[in-house]
Amino acid sequence: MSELVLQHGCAKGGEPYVPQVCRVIDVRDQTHDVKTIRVQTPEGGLPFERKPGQLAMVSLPPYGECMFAIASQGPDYLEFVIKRVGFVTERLHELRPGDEVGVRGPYGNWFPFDSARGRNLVFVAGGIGMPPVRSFIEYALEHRADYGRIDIVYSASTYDDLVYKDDLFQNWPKEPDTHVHVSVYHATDGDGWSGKVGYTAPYLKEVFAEEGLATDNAAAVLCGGPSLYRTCREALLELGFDPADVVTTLEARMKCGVGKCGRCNVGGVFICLDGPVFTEAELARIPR
Amino acid sequence: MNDATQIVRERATALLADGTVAAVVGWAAGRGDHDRHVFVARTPEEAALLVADQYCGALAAKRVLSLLDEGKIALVARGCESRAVNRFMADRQLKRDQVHVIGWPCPGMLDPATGDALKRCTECQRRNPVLSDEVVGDPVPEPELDRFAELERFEQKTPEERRAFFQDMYESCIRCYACRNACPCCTCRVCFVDQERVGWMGEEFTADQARYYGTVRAFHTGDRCIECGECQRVCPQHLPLMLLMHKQVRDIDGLFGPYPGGGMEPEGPDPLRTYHTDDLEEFM
Amino acid sequence: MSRIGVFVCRCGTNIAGTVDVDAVAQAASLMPNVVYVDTNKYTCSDPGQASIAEAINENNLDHVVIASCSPRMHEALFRKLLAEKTNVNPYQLEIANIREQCSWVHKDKAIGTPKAIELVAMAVAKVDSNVDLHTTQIPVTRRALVIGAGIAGIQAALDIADAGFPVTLVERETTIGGKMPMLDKTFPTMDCSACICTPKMSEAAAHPNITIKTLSEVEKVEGYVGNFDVTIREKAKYVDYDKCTGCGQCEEKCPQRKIPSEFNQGLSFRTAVYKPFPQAVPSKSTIDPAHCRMLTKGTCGVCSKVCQAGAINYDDVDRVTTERYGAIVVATGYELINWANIYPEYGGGRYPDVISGLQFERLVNASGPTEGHVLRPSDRKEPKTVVIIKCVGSRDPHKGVSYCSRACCMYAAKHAHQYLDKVPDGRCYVFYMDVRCAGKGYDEFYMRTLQDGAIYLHGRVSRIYERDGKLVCVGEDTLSDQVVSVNADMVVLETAMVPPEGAGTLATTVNIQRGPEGWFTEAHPKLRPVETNTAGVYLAGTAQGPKDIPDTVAQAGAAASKAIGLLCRGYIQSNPMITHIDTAKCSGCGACVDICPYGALSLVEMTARENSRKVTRVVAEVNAGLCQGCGACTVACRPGAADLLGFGDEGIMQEVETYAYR
Amino acid sequence: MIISKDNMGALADAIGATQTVYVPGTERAATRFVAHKKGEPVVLGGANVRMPPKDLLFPATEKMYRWKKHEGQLSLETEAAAHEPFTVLGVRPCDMASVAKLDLVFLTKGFVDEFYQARRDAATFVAVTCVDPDGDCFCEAMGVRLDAAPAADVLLVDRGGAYEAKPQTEKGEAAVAAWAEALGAGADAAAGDAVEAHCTLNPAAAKAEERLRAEDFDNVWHSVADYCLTCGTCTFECPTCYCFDISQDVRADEGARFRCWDSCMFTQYTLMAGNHNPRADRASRVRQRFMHKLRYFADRYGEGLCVGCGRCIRDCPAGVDIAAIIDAVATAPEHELTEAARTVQADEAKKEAAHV
Amino acid sequence: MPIAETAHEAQGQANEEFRPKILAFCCNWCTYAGADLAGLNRMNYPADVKVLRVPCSGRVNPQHVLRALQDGCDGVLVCGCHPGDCHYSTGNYYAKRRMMVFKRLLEFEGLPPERFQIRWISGSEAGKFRDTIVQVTDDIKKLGPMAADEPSQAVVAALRAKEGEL
Repeated sequence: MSELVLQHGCAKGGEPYVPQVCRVIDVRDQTHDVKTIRVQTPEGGLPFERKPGQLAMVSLPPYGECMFAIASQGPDYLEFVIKRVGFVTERLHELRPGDEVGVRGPYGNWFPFDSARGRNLVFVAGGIGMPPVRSFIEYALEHRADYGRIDIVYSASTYDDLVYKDDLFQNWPKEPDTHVHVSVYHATDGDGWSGKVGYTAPYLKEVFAEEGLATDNAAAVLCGGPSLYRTCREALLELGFDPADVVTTLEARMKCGVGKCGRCNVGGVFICLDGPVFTEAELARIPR
Repeated sequence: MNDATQIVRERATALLADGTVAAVVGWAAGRGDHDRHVFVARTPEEAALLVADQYCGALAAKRVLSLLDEGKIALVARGCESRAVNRFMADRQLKRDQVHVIGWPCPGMLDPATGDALKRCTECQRRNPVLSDEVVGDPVPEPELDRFAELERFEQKTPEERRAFFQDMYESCIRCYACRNACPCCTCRVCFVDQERVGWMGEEFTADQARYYGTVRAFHTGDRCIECGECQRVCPQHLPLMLLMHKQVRDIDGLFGPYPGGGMEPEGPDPLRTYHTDDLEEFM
Repeated sequence: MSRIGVFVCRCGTNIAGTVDVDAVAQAASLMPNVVYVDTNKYTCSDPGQASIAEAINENNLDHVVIASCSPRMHEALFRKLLAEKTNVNPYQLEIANIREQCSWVHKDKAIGTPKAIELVAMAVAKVDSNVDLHTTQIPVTRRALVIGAGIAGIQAALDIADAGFPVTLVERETTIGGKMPMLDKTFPTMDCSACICTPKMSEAAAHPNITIKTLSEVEKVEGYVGNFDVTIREKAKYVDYDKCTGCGQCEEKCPQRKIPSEFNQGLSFRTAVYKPFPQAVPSKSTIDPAHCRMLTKGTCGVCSKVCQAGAINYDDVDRVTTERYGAIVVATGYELINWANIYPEYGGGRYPDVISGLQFERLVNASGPTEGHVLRPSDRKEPKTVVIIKCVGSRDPHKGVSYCSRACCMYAAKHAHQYLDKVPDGRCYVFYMDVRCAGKGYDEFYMRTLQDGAIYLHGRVSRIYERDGKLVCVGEDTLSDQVVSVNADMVVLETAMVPPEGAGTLATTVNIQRGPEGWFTEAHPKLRPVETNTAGVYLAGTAQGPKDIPDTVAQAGAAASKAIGLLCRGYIQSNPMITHIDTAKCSGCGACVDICPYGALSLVEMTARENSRKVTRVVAEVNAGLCQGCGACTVACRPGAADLLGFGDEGIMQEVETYAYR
Repeated sequence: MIISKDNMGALADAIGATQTVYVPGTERAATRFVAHKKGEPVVLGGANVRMPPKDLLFPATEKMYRWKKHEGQLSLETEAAAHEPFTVLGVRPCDMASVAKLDLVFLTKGFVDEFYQARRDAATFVAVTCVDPDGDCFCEAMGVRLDAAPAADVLLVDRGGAYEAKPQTEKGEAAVAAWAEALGAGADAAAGDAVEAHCTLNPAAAKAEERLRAEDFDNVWHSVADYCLTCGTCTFECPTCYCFDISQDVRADEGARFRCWDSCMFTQYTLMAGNHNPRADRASRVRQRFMHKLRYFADRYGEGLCVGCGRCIRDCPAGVDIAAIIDAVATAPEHELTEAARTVQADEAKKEAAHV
Repeated sequence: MPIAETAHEAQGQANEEFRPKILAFCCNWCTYAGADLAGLNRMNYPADVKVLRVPCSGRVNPQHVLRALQDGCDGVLVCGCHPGDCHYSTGNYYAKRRMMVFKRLLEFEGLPPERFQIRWISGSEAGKFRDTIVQVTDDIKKLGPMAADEPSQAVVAALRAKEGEL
């Protein structure tokens, strides 16, 4: 088994701060506060090629700019999953097909889909941590033969907060040797959820025990909020994963996207440029 | 070692040793001979580093607010610090039993670089603490001075001259926000300047934005100003910020007075948070 | 992005005459996020409204600007339209006033058109920052509380109870009735005060919808209009009212007999277990714990022995209850100014024959201490010369109060009339400042008093002193410009009405304002005379200011009708355009609390996760039932944590900048 | 080429004939590099200017692009990055070292910042050796020599009454040649030996960097946070602080996005949507600033970010003293290792074991 | 406040063409009603003032006023009910205090008093509303655009010479 290698983006000249105008072609509600938005160039093309895990800055004049993981790339569009948390995302939620936004990127590195070939993959995500992970899942399913068994462990606060329900319950389970495990933290009568109720980390261990999963020749991909990240990281290491086989994507306030403005600096690393994807082995060397 | 330093150290040591307080806020020496900075002593050993002499220019009071989680805090308080404590209480940021005030009648502070009296001390009217749990040393005579003298001289200028003056001033402001961060009236969790959403202020460094910041900050603090002069002391550009504060304090005194200033009482409401039906009318 | 529709009204030629409506529409179509523009001949007409609704629904609009007449005219109408005929939130509407403030005040399209465009641009900018607001219906507890059981409180309680709603009538004395039963006759008709008042008292006591709580005070009021949680302390009476038959045996045997009677204004005595007057309601005895030997010294127990009903209970305690009411009527009445303290020149209380008007009422009353004979207190002789002094304390800002107490002019005339009636050979002098007799039959009554022989002297009495058994009243008759000195046998002071003790505390408890003189303040002196600034709290009688009985009763009816209106509706529609606190920004300084005239803001502790840490801190909270949406707190709030929904900082900023930049 | 100190005004006039020349002066309540006005005297010695030359390459506010919406169509228009040539005369070695560090930030590691590059290309830096470091200067401890400025195009070596102009780049060669032409022979004779000077303040920076790599100094950061105001004075006056924010000026349907200086000392700096702030407390911001200066930058670019100019010490309203902090770190009793350091140690031990 | 390089030219041209931009914050219950009444009575007044409706003069934030003056308005007018007549009983008293202090502060910084005015106009005072608009417009027209307030170079130079800079 070869080591997971994170590759970094190539230099991009010209005007790294200036977006290109894109048109919104599709807006869909995922949950009460999450929407997916698809954009393409005014000519109907793909704004740019991205690799799974990379970021892009979406700007909405006159309101502002926000960095998002690119959840998905279609033949002629990019898809973002946007949770309403602040002023700009509130406005982004008002977008409708035909509206124009600015998009710049891609920024950052990507998931080690090359060096992970041949391995089993375990995806662990919570809430709005799914979209970045999804880009890798999508890639792995497109190149299904290149990878071993795929397990997706996904949780959210409530049933409503689960994003990409179609994929979770319809599409992905149909893929060969692909297993989707979903739990919610809180269930109430009539919310439509009849499955597992519980937090992600214990559920993850349960899944490993029940399905008899092994950690050798596996790679884990982790993304979620601070407490989910902390608990699941520990769970994965307890299950026997080597820190070098666990990759995660980080989030920070970003402005420039090209490793200049200093905002997402953690130790010697700029998340927007050197990240957002890191292995646990790398993160261990970065100060808090 | 001067007397005040001696007593402050003894008292701080005692208060820390018997658990009366969790920390003592005062000053300690820096690298240079006369360098002093605010210092928080949390152990009797650290208390031995406290200094109370004529070079302790910084207003120590505001530090208390960030230490409240640690327990009861002792503060070495001159006139200005004690007024700041009143200010915090009036702004409901502090309760009297959360702070132990070691009053220190202020001898007046000197600039460590030049040895001249600090401006904020030459304009001070109340050197003795206005509240305290104990006092270090004897009361000092309160200086008799007209703190508005500079303001009145300034008001003699024509409006055009004043416009020119403030244009210069606001072009010089680097918007480091030291005045805000040092001010005992500025205890908002989120300052209006940091609110992108409403867009009170733009982030660009222009005289216009600085004027907006300076004027609105002055207005926000005007009716509560304790006239410690710390804003002016901390300004790296040495801008005469107290002019705006004195202007408002004197106006409020004249319009709705008598008004001794914002730090004299431990509770409000402050002049702009109350009214009288027979308030002066100067618009008609 | 938002989809704004702009509808420009021609209003026939009202607008179109001086504003080029098509040009406005054309300009509006280029404004940010405007996706639909239309013009209408009469927007407010049924077809006009229908076309707007249709356009909104067909074009998927989510914000609406109507450029038409003043929002004060049709804002409510258009909001209703949005609510009923479209999916757009009714608060996603702004109205550009291009009629009253544009077309009607300009003569020239060259001036009116650009102005109308700017007004529309401002409205478009503002509407884009509007958020959906929702009114909620808050159910009203269909019960009323009346505080104070004088004639005002009784009348209000009866009116509300007659309308079918339960009423609790709270009185801090041992009987309801207040001041009116103490009066002898009422001017100008001279009918017996007690005869018209006590039936009302009995009616209240017997009314199935009225619960009377005497010796009770309101301790705490929480909640807001429709749902006030009121805590009432009913003091220990030491007599079980359920058992007491009101027979009066206890009173007869009580050894404590020298307690000045409050009802008779100290002109007679009562016992420690007592009923203040025979017609008191409830008609039960009460033990006065301050004077009862059993309760003060622990020895006696006579009343307990004589009471056949076994109603005496020396171990009685205060009862504190909390109940919910939908409306509150405050009818706490007045007190007479304590003249003895402020008029040393009138003897300061040293002369027993210098009495107040209310004492005189008791003297001339057939059931009073003298059984209706005018006998002066000192020696029980009939006074042959009586001086009546008006405006004692009233209209005298240096000693008393600056206002006119309104009832005393008639009251003085009545006293003169009654005295001359009972003592035909007596002489009566009335010192007055003015004679104000505006009222039905009032001036006629005054004239009759003059005919009766009362001598009216214009001036104040400067001094009263005793000489040879006479009270010498020295004053000035300003009409003849002479110093007058009258040797009187008795002097009656017509003293000022002042707010009763405890009015300040009650104002704080109920959260209503008081004016500089201490009377409760009405919401508007002309248009809302019985409402207060706290919704659901109404004023009746002299609690609001001095007035006579007819005015008091009329106002009580008005207050009752307001309360009935609220209770009948059964719910209140909450106004959504109120203050909202962003707790992330709030530092708990309480500036908003200090300035809110409605007491709608309070500081509460909040626990939240902040930066992965659990933090407990103090923040402001808005009571949606109390906030009226004035927005004064939003300016007092330096960080802008308090913002007014519907007129938010952001929305106003949008308007300001849009105008400034254009 | 030797130029008398009295001739600096003339030199500035000569350069000013074809381009803007910035010289030490006073403007907006501070000494800083100001545009030279013809005929005014120019003095290069004495105390260094309070505001570093950073804003000439990286202005406090700089427009990046404009956007416009017309009839619902969004269009973008980039700001021209090109810049007129200019000269900065009299830059001290510390400030010159800072320019080299800014070059690393803006011109390397993948993306090139076009706006910075345009100004950098347009600039000719004329440095001057430093002969009067004051008590707060400690550039030597940070690896800067008082008598050298490798990043400058021309170095003026102080030789008593005159400067010797040493071109160090092609641009410098051309400049000096042009000066010689403009000032005549320029053979000002009165040149003595190069004046030598040294800092009196020498904090143990290397030791501090080494220890910061391995140990936690939370107590140091907390004690500094006990008096630091977290204002922006140090970062705005710092010649190497380069953090910026991107914001915009909106006027109805059009606007400009610009970048402006930001400070890691500000609470808002790391505040994320939804009000989460990874560096909400003062100590973590103090830590970030000094760790970035003394260690993180070195981790990334191989050299520290502090040039020892002493500005932040001189002007700090609260008395925060980076030199004292460096010494505090260097001389502190041994601390517990950081988690990161432990990981590194463990890895190395593992590798060694494997090797054996 | 905006710096116009051509400030003095602007002033020169002002007399004929200058259309001032004046923003009037009017409380809903009194002044706005008074303005409506002026319309009903077909009173005529200059169109240079635009009314911004607020619920109460107590809602007017001095920060909005300063922003308006900085962003391009030549004058700001704040109107409310007469003291004692506030629909919310107290709003205009607070407004009065705030505006008095803030206005003095702006004037201290050199703002001509006419650029920021405060008036109490009741719902029945349509005439007063008209007169106020006429007078304020006139005041601002006399002053010229905001840029005309820019201090002349001579004053700046003299001040610097005298004060040695701040």
